[in-house]
Amino acid sequence: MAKITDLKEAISESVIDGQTIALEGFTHLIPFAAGHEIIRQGKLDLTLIRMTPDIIYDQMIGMGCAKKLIFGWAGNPGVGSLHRFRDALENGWPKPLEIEEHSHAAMANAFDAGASGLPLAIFQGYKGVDLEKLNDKIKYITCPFSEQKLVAIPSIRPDVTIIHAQKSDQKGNVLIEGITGVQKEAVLAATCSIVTVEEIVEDLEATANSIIIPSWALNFVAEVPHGAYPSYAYGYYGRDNKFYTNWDKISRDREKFKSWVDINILKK
Amino acid sequence: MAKITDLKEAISESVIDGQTIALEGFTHLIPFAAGHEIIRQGKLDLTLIRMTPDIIYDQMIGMGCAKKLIFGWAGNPGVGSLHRFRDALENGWPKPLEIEEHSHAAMANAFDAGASGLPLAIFQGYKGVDLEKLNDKIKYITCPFSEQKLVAIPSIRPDVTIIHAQKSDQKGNVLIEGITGVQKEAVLAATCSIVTVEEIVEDLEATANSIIIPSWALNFVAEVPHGAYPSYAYGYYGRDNKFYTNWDKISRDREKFKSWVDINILKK
Amino acid sequence: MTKINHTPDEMMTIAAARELKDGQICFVGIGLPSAAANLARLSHAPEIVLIYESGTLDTKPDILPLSIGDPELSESALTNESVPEMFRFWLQGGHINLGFLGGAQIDRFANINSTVIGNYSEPKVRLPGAGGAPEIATHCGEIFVIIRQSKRSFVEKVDFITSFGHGEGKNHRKRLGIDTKGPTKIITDLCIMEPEPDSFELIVTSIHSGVSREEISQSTGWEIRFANNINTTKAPSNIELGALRALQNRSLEATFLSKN
Amino acid sequence: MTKINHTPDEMMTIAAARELKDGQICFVGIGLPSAAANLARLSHAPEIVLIYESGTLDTKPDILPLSIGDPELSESALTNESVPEMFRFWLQGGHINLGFLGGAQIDRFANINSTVIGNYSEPKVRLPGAGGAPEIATHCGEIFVIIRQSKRSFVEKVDFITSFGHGEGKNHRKRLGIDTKGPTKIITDLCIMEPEPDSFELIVTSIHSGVSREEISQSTGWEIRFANNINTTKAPSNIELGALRALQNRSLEATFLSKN
Repeated sequence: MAKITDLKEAISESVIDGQTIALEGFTHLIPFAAGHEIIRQGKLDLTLIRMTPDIIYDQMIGMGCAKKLIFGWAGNPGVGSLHRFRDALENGWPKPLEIEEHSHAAMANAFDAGASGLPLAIFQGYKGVDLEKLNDKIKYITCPFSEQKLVAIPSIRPDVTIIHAQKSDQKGNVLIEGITGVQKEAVLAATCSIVTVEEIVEDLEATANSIIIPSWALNFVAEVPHGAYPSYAYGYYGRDNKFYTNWDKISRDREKFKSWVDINILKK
Repeated sequence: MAKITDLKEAISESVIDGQTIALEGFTHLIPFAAGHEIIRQGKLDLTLIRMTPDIIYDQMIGMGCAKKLIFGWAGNPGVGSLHRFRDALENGWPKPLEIEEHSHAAMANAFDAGASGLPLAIFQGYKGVDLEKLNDKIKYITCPFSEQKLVAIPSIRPDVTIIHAQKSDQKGNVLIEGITGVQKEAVLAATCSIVTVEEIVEDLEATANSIIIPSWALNFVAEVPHGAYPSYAYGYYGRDNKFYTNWDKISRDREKFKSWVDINILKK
Repeated sequence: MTKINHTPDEMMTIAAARELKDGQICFVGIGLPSAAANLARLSHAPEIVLIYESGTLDTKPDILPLSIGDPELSESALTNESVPEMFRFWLQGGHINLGFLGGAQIDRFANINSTVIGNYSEPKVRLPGAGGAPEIATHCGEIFVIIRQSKRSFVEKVDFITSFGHGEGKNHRKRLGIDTKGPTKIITDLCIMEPEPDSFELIVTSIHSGVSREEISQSTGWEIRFANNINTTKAPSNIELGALRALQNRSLEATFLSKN
Repeated sequence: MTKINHTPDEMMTIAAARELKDGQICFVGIGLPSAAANLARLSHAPEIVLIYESGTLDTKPDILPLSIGDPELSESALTNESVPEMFRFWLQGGHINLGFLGGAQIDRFANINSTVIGNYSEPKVRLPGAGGAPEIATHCGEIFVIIRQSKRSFVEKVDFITSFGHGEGKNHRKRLGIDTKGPTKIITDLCIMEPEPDSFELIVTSIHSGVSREEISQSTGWEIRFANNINTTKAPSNIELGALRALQNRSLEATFLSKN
């Protein structure tokens, strides 16, 4: 059964320096508040996993939480670069960042395999591309029936997965709606999981096939209204595209970035 | 785009003697009406695939449509044996029936792999059991990362998959609700697919994550109210458990069975 | 002693229900396991989580379903998932504490046959087959088996291993790389058996009230042994019996007297 | 001739939109592909099916999304699926006719780089990376590329092959066991290129109205060749321009002037 608690406690009881952590949410329901709490608690040496790192990982990388990033597409969607990510990679600021790079198909399959208790995922992909030569996690198996060669990659098994969702009931059963990305898979693949929700309700008002992660498959649930902002929560609030666009300016400059974090994360 | 037509045409344009056919529906939404139409059209030499053959395959086997059955659990759920299946297997009546037997986990994974365009499925299973020695479709691969041995089975790729669903819109987009079994996977794994629906509506009244199979992934949609009876359609009618219980008596005796089919299928 | 006012099947179901603990995550099959699990849920284990293979997650039926996917299961579930998800995420993913199995035959090392009596290619009796059982038997934390006891069902060696129990005993599960416990309790209409530590041979650990050792020996196809510290399974209380009968009556009514 | 009243970007987007056929199943990326695909849907191809990587199936946005998973996409979709399903069932399953790709560099055999300028381990410019592109490039029936043309973007050899086009030309795709067509049209702000039969080298097949051969040659990092039967891409009509500008204006308004 999930423990229903506040965000501060959920993070401090789960996240340990040096762990492998996934904050998932594919453009939607990105757990910004939880990422900010990790920054506030000064966690270090994390291996961060995310299909699309987005602004939240730009902030965590810029604040020195990460030693490694495992990802598929590191950009500010529709806007441009993640400048803190690039500064870490290109200039080692504030510290060097190791990367492990995959395609999205690879990561989606690897999360799914992790959730399924499998040590590897197989799929058809990476044909003819350079990533295949650089990433030694990309291997092959041969289908014993068709003799086809298929890509094999290790499943993803984070120490902690954190996601944001619309609501939970009093028991901690969590309902997710809209674009769900790999959130469910990321939670089920993890050793420990935290879900922040917009609200804890009496009745989830779910339909027969609603996407619900049961309380007994979770570790912590914390009510954090607006916890996905500036990303969005379907049914609650929209995406602040203006913020995403402004982030480009804020993040280009180290000092501007630090003072933004100071005001908007550390002093909150 | 799916062609919206009647059941008779959907079957006669799709199902050819000798093909491999899956009628799916896991206890719920079993496409009985479609199975009956196959019987009426006198299709022969079919290889029938189904996780749980249930009464519909008992009827098709008893009427001699099948030369082979690929399955996981062949019983009348909660009642007992499928007598027509047993008569075919034990006595070759009305004709001998070849079988290929799997566990449910194997079949679910094989349908999923078929839908995913993969030649095989891998999973952890079949440990220590006799089925593993009898079914030569069960092979192994070794995970190149963990050195674990995993079961490999060929994906299921039916020539035709038939399912029943609650509703379709005018374009042929199909909505399924309640217990959905492997229906979506079975449709996507097939070369040709037919969906019978309770009704064709103006608006599916779907939610953000409703289970919808788009029209362009289907071949035929036919409106067949009560098409899952005596199985059930969530939101439309309940399961006729009495019929399931009575089937035991009807199906035990060859003559009783034939006269039941004559009245209830052939003359309909 | 009061006179016996329960059937052996009732004793079996109630004995099985008592073994279930609140909060457990259970993978439940149709028939006896379903009756025991729901009896537990409606009495001492209200927070037990019941999962059926049809994809109904955390379901709370008010009546016993006839099939594994009756509307009652679907409608009272927390949610309904696809069958591939059920097997991949929940079962293979290792979230289930306890699986319930039944069968036609069980042997001294708790291997189960639900496939065929006689030879596979020329069956004397063809049974339904494996269904979910082979993977339930290896992926759940532990397994309870509910099965009526007789010389025909409790055999020295099953005709066909549908679900692996303890194989040939000792560390056979470990040798196959299976890290779950397998069958830990066999609950019959006469007694409760458990695998003996080390040998993993089934021995009787609790005899149902009113049943004799002779009855058990004569209903077992091998020379069954009894634990040193043997218990007596308490007869069902009136409350237990009342709850079970009420559940069964309303299930029968709903299933066969409804107008559908 | 009338005077030019459109920008090169508008010409590119409209030229790309014209290539789309009604009823096609398209996998669409953000930016230029999304603008072209939605322009087509809102004009001559109302039944085109648009799929975005975020899991939004058959989506009908009224404004152009900024990200691949904006609310507008999610709310106007037939349904929203998980990302693993998107990649496994729809893309790898072979349901997509046409994929759209962009990139920072493209070479004479239509290989695309969106990963890095310079050396991978010591990048001059680190770009976002692969995302869905490598598998979109091989699983979709065919690929259209939309990219602004310059000597920096059209290079003899890309610094990094993020998505495989025609490799080193000829039957390179076949040799790798890829049975889809790969890039069939490259739509730029100057012209349309297509792989030449047999060699699979990109050649110019249509020059946008008002553009000269010299301009194209000077904006290409290799000695670009022109097809024998070369077309002129018609300038955008007022209707086309009006539709595109209306779409872009209401998108800008919704994205940046809304109060959220």
